[in-house]
Amino acid sequence: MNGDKLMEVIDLSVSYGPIQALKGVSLAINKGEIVALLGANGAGKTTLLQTISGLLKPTGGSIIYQGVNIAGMEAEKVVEKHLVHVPEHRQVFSTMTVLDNLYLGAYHHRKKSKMKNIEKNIGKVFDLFPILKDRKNQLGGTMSGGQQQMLAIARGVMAEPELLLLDEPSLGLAPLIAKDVLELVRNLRAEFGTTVLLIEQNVTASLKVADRGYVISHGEIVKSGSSKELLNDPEVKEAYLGHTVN
Amino acid sequence: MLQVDSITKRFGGVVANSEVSFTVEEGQIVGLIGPNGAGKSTMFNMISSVFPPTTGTITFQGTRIEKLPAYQVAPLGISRTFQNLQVFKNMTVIENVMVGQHMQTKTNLFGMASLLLGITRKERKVYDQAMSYLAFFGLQDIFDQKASSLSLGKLRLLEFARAFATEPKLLLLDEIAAGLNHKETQEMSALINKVRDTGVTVLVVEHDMDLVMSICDKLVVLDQGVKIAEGTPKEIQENEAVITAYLGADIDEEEVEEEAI
Amino acid sequence: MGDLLQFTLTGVTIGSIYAIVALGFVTIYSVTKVINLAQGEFVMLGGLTMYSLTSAGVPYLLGFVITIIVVSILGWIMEYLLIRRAKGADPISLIILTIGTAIFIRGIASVVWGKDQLRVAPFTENTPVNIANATITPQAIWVVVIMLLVVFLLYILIDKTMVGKAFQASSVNPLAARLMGISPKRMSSLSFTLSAALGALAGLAIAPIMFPSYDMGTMLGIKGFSAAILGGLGSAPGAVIGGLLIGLLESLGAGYISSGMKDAITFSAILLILLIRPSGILGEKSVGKGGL
Amino acid sequence: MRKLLLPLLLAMMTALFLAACSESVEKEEAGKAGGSAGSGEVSEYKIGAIYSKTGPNSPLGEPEWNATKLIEEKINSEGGINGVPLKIILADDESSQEKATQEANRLINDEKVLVLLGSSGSGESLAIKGIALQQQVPMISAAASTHIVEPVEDAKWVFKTPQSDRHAVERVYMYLNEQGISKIGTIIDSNAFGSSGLEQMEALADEYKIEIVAKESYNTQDPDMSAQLTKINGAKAEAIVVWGTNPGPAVVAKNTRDLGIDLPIIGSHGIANQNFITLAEAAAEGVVIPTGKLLFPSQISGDDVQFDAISSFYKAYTDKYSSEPTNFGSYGYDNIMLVIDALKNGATDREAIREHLENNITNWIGTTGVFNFSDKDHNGLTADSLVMAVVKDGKWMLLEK
Amino acid sequence: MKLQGVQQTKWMGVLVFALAILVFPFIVTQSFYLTQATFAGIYAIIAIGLGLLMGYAGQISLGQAAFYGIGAYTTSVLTATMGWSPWVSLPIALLFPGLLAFIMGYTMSRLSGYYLAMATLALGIIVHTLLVEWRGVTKGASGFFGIPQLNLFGYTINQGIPYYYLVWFFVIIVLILSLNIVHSRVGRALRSIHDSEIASSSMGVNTSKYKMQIFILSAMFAGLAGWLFAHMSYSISPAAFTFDASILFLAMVVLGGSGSVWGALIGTLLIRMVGIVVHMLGEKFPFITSDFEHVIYGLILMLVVIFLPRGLFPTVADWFDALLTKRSSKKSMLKLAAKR
Repeated sequence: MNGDKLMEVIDLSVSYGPIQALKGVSLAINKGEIVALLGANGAGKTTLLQTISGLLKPTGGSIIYQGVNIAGMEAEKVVEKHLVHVPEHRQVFSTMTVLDNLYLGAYHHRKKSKMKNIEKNIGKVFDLFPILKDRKNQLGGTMSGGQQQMLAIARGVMAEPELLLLDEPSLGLAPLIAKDVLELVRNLRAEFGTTVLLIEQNVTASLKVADRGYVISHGEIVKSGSSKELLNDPEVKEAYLGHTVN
Repeated sequence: MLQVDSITKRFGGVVANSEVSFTVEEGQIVGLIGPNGAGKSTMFNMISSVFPPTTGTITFQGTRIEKLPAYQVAPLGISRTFQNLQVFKNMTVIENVMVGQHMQTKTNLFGMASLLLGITRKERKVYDQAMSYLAFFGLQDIFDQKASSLSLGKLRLLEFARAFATEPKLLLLDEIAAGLNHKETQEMSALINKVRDTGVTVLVVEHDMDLVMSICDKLVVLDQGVKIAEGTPKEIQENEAVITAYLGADIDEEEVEEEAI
Repeated sequence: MGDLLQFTLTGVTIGSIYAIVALGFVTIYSVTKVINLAQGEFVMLGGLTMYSLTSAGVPYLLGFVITIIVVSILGWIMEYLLIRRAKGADPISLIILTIGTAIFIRGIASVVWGKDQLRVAPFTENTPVNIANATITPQAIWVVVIMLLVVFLLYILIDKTMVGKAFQASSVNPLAARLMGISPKRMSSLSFTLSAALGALAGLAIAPIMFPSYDMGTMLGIKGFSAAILGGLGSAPGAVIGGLLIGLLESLGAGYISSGMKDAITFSAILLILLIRPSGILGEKSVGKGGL
Repeated sequence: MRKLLLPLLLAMMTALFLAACSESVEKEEAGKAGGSAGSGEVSEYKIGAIYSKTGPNSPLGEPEWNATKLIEEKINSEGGINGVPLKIILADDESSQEKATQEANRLINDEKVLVLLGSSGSGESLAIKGIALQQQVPMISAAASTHIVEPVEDAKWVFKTPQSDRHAVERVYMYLNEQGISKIGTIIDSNAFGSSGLEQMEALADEYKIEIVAKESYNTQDPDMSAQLTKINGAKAEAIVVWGTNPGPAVVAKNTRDLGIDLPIIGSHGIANQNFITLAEAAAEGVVIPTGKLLFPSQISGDDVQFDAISSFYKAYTDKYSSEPTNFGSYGYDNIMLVIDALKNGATDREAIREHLENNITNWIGTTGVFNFSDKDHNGLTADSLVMAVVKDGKWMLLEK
Repeated sequence: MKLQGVQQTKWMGVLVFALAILVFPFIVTQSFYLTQATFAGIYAIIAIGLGLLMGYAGQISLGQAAFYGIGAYTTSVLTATMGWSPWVSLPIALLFPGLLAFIMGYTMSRLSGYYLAMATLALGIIVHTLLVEWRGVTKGASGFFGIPQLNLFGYTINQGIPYYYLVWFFVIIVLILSLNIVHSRVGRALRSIHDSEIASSSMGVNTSKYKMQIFILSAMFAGLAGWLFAHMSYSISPAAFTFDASILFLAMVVLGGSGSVWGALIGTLLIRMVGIVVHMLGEKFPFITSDFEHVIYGLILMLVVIFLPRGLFPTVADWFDALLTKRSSKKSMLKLAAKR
């Protein structure tokens, strides 16, 4: 908790029509941290990520990223700041090849960096995900769920993120691969110094990877703390499985 | 009453449901739960015939329904609500419910066109019936408001009322409490019980565990498209597989080799 | 036998024209899911602008380039002023919007250029070429060449460049595209600009063959739309196949059955094909939700 | 709530309509004061003319419109007809039957005109014909179709001045006979003009011993007609007869030459204009058509009975307008001149004008031809009123016999 | 019987409208406007049908002129060529378009969206080509002529006031039929399809059956309009039944608002008025030709889709509703209280 603040979310609110999905959420992420966002389905985790990356417009509050308020900024501008969102449900370009998906990940710096740099990144990504190399000419939509998830993360990595928003990366993955994915998150930090904000179903595993965590419920942050604290908190369990039946 | 037998559903390369089987007995409230992406909504959509399963059968009171179009399933006595709210927003509250009663009268387009004298007695009857449904769900005061002007809580109630107005034997409720506050959720629980007491069997998909645990007679738990548990709420809460599914096991200690998908 | 060859050559020429127009439809559709029924009007503008430029003494090649630029700008304006503002409207409204635009452009053109048919000189010396008892004019060869060139360039653009990938991406999954830094709005602009340029090119190519006039766009628009639908919306190879098929159906229908009934024959064939393949010959099969 | 709204909207609309009408009400009052439909004292003779000034038929309607205006001004500057000024109400039907119907109703019932002239197109003329017959108003059409005046029992009130397509076809067949050609391939525009030409070609074929070996057609906007022409060539035709208006025949001429087919091309009076030559360029050379003499007034010999009429009209027209009158100008001219003839001779009500036209127009010299109306013939022309023209060095030239 | 909160036919509105129709010829006596109004009535019948199709079945038809043309030619051939009475040919002139719609709807039931639009466009072109080419029956492109006039109790229904009343009599009938459909159980079902097809089919609404029925009905309305048009005119020609005509019908519906029966009617009247206004301006300013009419139609279509996506009538109706509700909210609250 003593690094530079990379991003600070202050009192953020979002509504979908009559539904208020976020009710004044505040949190902060320091450079180099891995932060987990926990909570039951429908609690507002995905909404928070989508608002940070610009897919949703907040109704109030601010998002200070690298000293600039990016709340309400268009998603396609946000990514240019190396704030990269790997969305829920993979969202790969299903009718395009794996390679094309990866190239598109690097779309926003197609001019600045030469193609060579992109090629180099693709090489690195293939090292991280050998399966993608084998299937580089396969259409995204024809791969299995797990492979699609890897492609989605790899595509995010191609954007050279400083802050990576990962929405349920292990969703639909076999446990062993899920473990790899989470380890990869650590590797990313080790190698590129990437900061990560992570939503993860697997509470235990994600808290093992993360430094800290926030618990969100009904659109509000209800608890925060170090991974260790949260792991042993009975309320966390209750947030997922409901009150104990008598 | 409802029998789901080894249902598998694939979308492109992704398997949403794999060999899922379970049954719903008459008069029960059954909950279908599971973490995000478990395939609950897919299963729900197949039961209500939004799309057919890739393989497997669904039998309702002896009739195979997995390949019927939705409008033919409804007359058998299955009705549903929608997670993402499919109210007819350009219609009034009572009109919404009257569409729900569609199957209870029979006149075709050309017959209707020739009724030069306007409203028939039938229409009046339907209207009065709709009013009583609204009263049942506590919506009678806003019967003439446009659906698009309602709050979320009222919209959920309206969907519920509309589905109930089809006079179903089996009612499918898809995240009926999503987005509701605590008090509204409790009211919803009470309503579901009240509906069951009229003799309607209820199948719910729900995220709100408090609601599920308090009203369901039986729970079916899906994870990654596969049924991992079935039992009473208490059994489920203590089921290791379920806890793992929701909270995640510590994968460092538990080497699982199976390729899930 | 000589007749068959002649009918085929004619059919390919006409079909190539339809194919270029259809590619314009596809370019816009595959990025924005809008069917632009004003596409024929771009063709008309191409032909008439070229007429004005050449009769004003502008050198041929320069006129060629200016025409394409002018019409492209009009395409961009159309997207910016109209389509962008109607985003989110249902397909019926969008069809009507573009029909309205077409009527509007046609009306303006009739005021600007009058109603007479005009003559534009061919690209090159136009002495017909004889191939085994059948003839084809150099301009007709140009039309086919331009069609092939357009197909090739589109292929390069879509498959080999970043912009092309971005085109595809924003069509396949606009949400993910935005997260990659691709602005669907800019892609939409670009697709209209590109498609207008294609229209202008078609107009340039056929102006020396059929005398351009303010009302030529309707017929070409309808045929181009039909070709795009027949081929399967969103598929560029489909558009070419659809265009050539309609051209051949027309010319063979006129040649062997009845020239008066050729439209009825062609459109009946289209209906029949749609009956068998409800989403066109190479229509996009839905890939599913790509996961849940 | 909407119950209130509806009448409100309706009231607004009615008000709008009323506002729109008020102007014409004044006009109507003026018309009544003129009382031109009745007998006795008249302040002016009111004539209605519907020509297609805009729309696809505008190349026809524009000269007709201009010619009509020209004559109105000329007559009135000369002090009118027997001291009564002529008032011609010109209306544009925009080449649409529906508009023609509306205008005809307006002119007959609101303006109470004595005679209806027009329209330019056959379809529009047929639409007006129905009204003229219902309302018993004499009408003189400027369109080609024979159906406008035939059968004559069903066309009591209807006359027309242009040569019928029957005459044009007869003239073409006469020419073919002269040339010794007996097998033709026809290619027509699939519009009214072309199909009515084909109808006459079929009807007259036996009489002139012509065999139609191929019948083809095209749509006005078709880019290429090679397929049809190949078929005609394959059917061993000795000449191609193309029946249409621009741009189709120009495409036909070009395609024919491009295909290397060197059969003679015979066109219709529909392309008796310079634009055809501009479009078809070199391919136009040698194309032969039947036409009225107004196409080349300077080539008409001085002893032709029509010489005076044609040259004076041509001069007046070209002096006033910067364009050629074309054959269509001559229809417009003859239409109004026939009415003036009737008025001059004291036929000043609808019935009398009709009687005059049917009975008293014999050897009447117009710019289109010499007219002989009778109760059996409301067109009054023969094929001789047409001459053949050929394109030579980029110009229409009279084809000497 | 008034059922509050349910869309019902406003009989007062129909009555007022019918009265307006009745008195119009007495206020506006010029033949020109009467003819305009007569044509407006013919088009209104087509537009109402098309409005039902677009607004309630959610389908577009780019070939509605085909049904209009078939209606007109059916009766022309039956009466002029075969000597039937027009009144006997009326049901046939409705049946043929309906039958074609049925075949079309049945075979094309797998199509949707743009593909369906394409199919209707193709139908329009095929029918138009047949009208031109089937010369033995239709007399070809120059048109069918000699169509007998209508007779009623020995009186000939001439163009002008008699035909105006005849046409608008049918408009009122079509209007009432349509309002009844829209405000019935079936109409509710159709409206619900528009909001959420998936929900309405899960209420047991057979969406494809209703869509088909509406398609047939709209074709029959167009056939009726064709019948009226043919017997008003002495001659008809294929030129009146082109793609352009289909587009004009679309424009009327879109302008008025496709989700409302009144909208289609009012859209038709407005489009006619645009024509009249341009015509009048053209008389004052010769440079304003009929071309401007098209420019304005185009402009209207563009502006309406962008600014009034629901069309003029529903939007204006809502403004009024809002205005009236604001003003009368206190009053109605009191009324409600009194009732209880």
